[in-house]
Amino acid sequence: MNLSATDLCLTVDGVEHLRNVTATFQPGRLHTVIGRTMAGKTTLLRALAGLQKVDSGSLTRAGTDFLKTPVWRRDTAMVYQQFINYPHLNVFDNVAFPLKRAGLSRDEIRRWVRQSLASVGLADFERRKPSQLSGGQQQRVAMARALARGTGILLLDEPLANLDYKLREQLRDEFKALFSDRGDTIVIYTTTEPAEAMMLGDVVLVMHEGRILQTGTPQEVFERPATTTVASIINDPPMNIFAGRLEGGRVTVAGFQATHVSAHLADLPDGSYQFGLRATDVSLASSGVEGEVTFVEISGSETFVHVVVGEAPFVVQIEGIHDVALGDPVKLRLRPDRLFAFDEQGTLVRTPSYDLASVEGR
Amino acid sequence: MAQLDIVDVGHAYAPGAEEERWALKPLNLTFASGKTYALVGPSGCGKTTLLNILSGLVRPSRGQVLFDGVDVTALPTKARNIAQVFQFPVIYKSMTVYDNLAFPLQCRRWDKARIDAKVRQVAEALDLHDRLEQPARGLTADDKQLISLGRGLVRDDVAAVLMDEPLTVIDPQLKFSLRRKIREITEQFRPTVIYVTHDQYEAMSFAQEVLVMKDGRAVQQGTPEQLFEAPSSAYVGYFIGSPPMNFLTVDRSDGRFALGGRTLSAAWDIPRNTAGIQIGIRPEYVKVVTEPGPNTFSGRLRGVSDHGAQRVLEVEVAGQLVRTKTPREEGVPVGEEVFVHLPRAKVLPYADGQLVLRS
Amino acid sequence: MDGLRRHKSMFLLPGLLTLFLIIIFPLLFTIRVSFSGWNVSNPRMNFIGGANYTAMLHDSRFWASITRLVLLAGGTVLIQYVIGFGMALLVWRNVRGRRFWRVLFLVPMMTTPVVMAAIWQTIFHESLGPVNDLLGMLGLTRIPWLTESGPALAALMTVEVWQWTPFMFLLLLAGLLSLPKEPFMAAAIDGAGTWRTFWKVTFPLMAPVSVAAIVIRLIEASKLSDSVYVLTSGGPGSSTETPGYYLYIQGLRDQQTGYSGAMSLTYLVLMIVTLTVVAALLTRAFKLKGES
Amino acid sequence: MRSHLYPVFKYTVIALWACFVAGPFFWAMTTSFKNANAVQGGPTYIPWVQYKPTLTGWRNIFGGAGGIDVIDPFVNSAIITIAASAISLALGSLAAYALSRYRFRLGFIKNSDIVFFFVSQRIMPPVVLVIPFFYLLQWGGLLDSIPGLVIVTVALLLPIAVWVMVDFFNGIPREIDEMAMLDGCPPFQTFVRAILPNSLPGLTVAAMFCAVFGWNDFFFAFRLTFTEVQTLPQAVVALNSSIPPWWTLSAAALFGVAPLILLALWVERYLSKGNLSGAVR
Repeated sequence: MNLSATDLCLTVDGVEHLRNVTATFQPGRLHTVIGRTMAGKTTLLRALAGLQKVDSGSLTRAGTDFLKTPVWRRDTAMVYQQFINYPHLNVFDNVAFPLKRAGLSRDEIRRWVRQSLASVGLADFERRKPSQLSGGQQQRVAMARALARGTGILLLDEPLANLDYKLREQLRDEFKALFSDRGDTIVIYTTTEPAEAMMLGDVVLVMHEGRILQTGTPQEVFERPATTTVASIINDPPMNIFAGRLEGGRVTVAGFQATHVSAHLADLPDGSYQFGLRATDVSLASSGVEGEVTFVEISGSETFVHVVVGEAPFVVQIEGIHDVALGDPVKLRLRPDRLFAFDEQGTLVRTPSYDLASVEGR
Repeated sequence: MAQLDIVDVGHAYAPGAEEERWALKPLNLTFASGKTYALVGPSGCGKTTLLNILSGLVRPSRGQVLFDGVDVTALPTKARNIAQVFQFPVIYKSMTVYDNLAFPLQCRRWDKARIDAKVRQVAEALDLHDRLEQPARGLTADDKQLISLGRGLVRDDVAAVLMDEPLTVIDPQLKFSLRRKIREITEQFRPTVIYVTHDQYEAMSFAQEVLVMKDGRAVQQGTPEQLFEAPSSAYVGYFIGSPPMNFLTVDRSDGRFALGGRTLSAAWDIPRNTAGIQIGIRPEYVKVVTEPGPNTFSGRLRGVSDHGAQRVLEVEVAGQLVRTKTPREEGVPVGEEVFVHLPRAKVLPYADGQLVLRS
Repeated sequence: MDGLRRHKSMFLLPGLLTLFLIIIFPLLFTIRVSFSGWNVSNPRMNFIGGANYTAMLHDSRFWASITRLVLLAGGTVLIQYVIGFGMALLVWRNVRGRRFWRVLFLVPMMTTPVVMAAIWQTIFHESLGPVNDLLGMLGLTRIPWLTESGPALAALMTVEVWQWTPFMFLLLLAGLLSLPKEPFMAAAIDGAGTWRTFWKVTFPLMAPVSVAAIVIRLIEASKLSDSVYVLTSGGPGSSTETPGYYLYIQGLRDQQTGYSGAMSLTYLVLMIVTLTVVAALLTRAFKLKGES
Repeated sequence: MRSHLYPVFKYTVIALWACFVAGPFFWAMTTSFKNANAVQGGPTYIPWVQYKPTLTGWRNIFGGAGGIDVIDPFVNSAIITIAASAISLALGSLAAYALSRYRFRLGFIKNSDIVFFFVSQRIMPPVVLVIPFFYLLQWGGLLDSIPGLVIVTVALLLPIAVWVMVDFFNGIPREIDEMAMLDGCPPFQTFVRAILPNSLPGLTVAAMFCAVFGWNDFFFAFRLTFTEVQTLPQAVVALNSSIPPWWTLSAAALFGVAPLILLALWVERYLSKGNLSGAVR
């Protein structure tokens, strides 16, 4: 029972929220929709749930016209970015609410609610009101309610976006376990974070300005990003994209010339290209392209150095925490063997070989 | 710019509560003049209480707050000469950008020419100079935050700038540029800054020194590098870094440590008389290798999590889970049987959750 | 939430139709009757053209009552706003017995205007009322409150202020209580004093509530007639007559139904136009002060 | 810096205003225990000291000789207020919910215009409405009856209910409705099960305003009921028409305003919780 969207379009006040969105969502798989804020992810979920009318296009499930099915009969559960629960009901009744509507018996309701609350680690909070819970706990209640009913479609709209960094990390791991055996539920999960999309998704859909740019397994999307836009969305920090020339398999960018011919680029015709290089494939070195440090960001365990070379901005990712002073001149080493080549319109033409999955650690 | 000292300051919202339940347990801290600090910790850790004590909104149940050696514990906010940037942008709605920046100086009855020069100088630094005559209410949230900061910077004698989660309501797209701008400006004006956040990313990116708080206690104070390389407690190891630090229980025999029967050597003396020793090591430093060797232990690959440029591998070693972060290009080992190498220099000893390093 | 067309009408229509049906007949009736000569001796719905309107144009008593209403309503609402805001500010934060004052200051708006007007009539009684008694104790001359036009207007305004300042107080206090703390902290940090804080922070933040409260009160005040009926019966002469009360005399007491219909419509249209203009002006004026 | 005189000034102002607010009640209270002699003797304030208190006034309002009986008008007023408030709240919250959640468009008419239509009915002076209402009720045989008065009172109260509830519903996240629908509730159930239980503060405020304006209405009752039905304000004002028996008038007035004064106590609770704020904006 696939859920198939074809050419969904929606324009509100001159802004195109959905542009010919075509996608098939399969039972038993988790689909992550990744895109920046305002990419149309939420609109897509709301359209699938029936909360948002579309201008044109079709939506079918098991041969029925889903667009004509009212919200309350769509067999769909949703978890919102904001922690939405019924404020007047305690945790137990919140989770029981959809079950009561479905007409389950008292005992069944109790069993399902207990099981569902246990799975999100809230077994001891049955009598609390949502307002007496922390943000993370509130989102767990919402999860439990969505899971308890066992709907055919489960939509999650950036469920971790409003949580603390550590809680996000923790819940991401919990979600992975929760989603691992959802039977034949169609799960669709939106996020802005590449790591989340990659680690949770069976299928990744990359969305930008209302369009779906690419659909594939996490590996496919990450290793073969169809366009520069996809490459920048699926990488965190975004992939460094810069214009350059290729002559005889040799790359020339302002101030940088590959010393080695990169094998994977050797058979490409000479000409102008856009090149992409991940932040992990650029490093600070004693010799190389000269640039100036404009900003340094530190996550818990990585240092991101923002360097400007001439006019072109680069991000360098270094493992561990390093003290780099702003305004310092630095030299960058770019790895030619890791270059992605895109044509001038931004379409992928060559990718570095990642056929290393079977190679044991070197 | 002033040096701020917190002397034995503690606070309980409910009077007469036992010390264990105080929102802020008594502590001593020094914030040096002209440096940037971040207070970081989960909600309810006491960081906001501490900030409110500094700003004068909360009067501590005990202890003293000193600004450049002067006791200000009993002084109201108004008399403390601090500046504050709030979570939600606060501007004077009825005024222009110019008047917003000039307001603190008008309150201090500076003369017009002096105000004008100062306002223009600060506006220049904030990139607001071309919008001075606009009504401030029409600005975007990130620009409003800059105005809040600017109202502190125009007063050249301000003791400290307090920032309370200033990026919370900023659009994700704009967070990066605002963070960068705030950093640039503080480097230029060098005020004493105390920045409160629950986000380790913000804290580490912004501050010269980070103070990790938990349950009303200051757990560790140090540079971002110190927090990463030598977390003083298991909590800091967990809180800073993603995935968190690995902690493994080790056996002890003949004054040596062993993991799963194999000797584990480390770069430190084994602490005496400490039971229940755990070793901590960052996932970044754990290496998956193909062959046995010194400090290398056999394990089973239990899970792989694809984060993109990195993968996180979960390996079970001697019944305990070790996480390691490996670059994508290194691939995933074939088969379940793997070896993990724990570099001698990166292994740290913890007893009862506290770092027990003696050098 | 679209695609729910059937349901949304089911929610809206019962209320909308009820109000519409209750209101539409009186409106149509009034329009029609204003073109008829319906009066006590000839209660028929005939057609006499615009005669009622022509007569009204020359009815100086009507126009005087309109002018009086504008002054009365404008004046009392302004006083109510100033006192209401002041009292709300005083009991907003640190004050002993806060709850007691708040309840007490709300009480008058809960009471029936006509009933209290009857009490006020005894209070303003020239010889037996306590007001003149108090004036006497202060060594001042007694004032014929309800029998001389100036004092009668003052008495009427006093009653209005007493009755409805609490309403202003309620709305403004609720507004104050919902204000965020941060702007006040920011002002304290910037070194602003009490006065500056009020004009630069409190007042601009309260602008939307202020506009709403003033407009609501103006709407209610423009209907002023009950208290006039009880307190002064429009007297002495017609010196405290409001349009509402004059309409009552013409339409109900003297049963000049057609003529009062014409005046009713004129009064209604004038009120709607004036209040719309005032609301727009207030919004503009306060916008300059604050609110986006 | 604040001067030391500020607290003195503050409490003086509060006390003066409190005297002004409480004055009429104090006067009515003291007068209600007087008799003709005490009143005719000029203004006095303190019972036992300045005059000898009697219960004449209070006896008179409960059917004593030469007085009235306030019980029947009280019951009438209560029935009318409660019925009209209930109808207004029910119809008003349904309409307010629709206006807050759905988009209506009829030519140039939008949601805000419909809200304005409701609220603008407050501008209608009762004196304009009362003559047509007279004929309307006469035509329906409802003149001088409780149902008739309930209908016209609804016209007074419905705008208030809509005004308060639209603002209140706008403050409830739409996601709650959406979630209820996803959880299997059709729209009406969504309203009843998910929204109404969360609307108690709003309904309370709306009910309070309805009660105040319903209970205190005088004009409609005055012109549309005569002998069969008399409301409390009518009964009190009737005492005022001839030579005023001040003691009876005062007792009746206090009796008439007492129920809503109790309401003020309750309203203050909501005020401190900040629940009213939504209704103000």
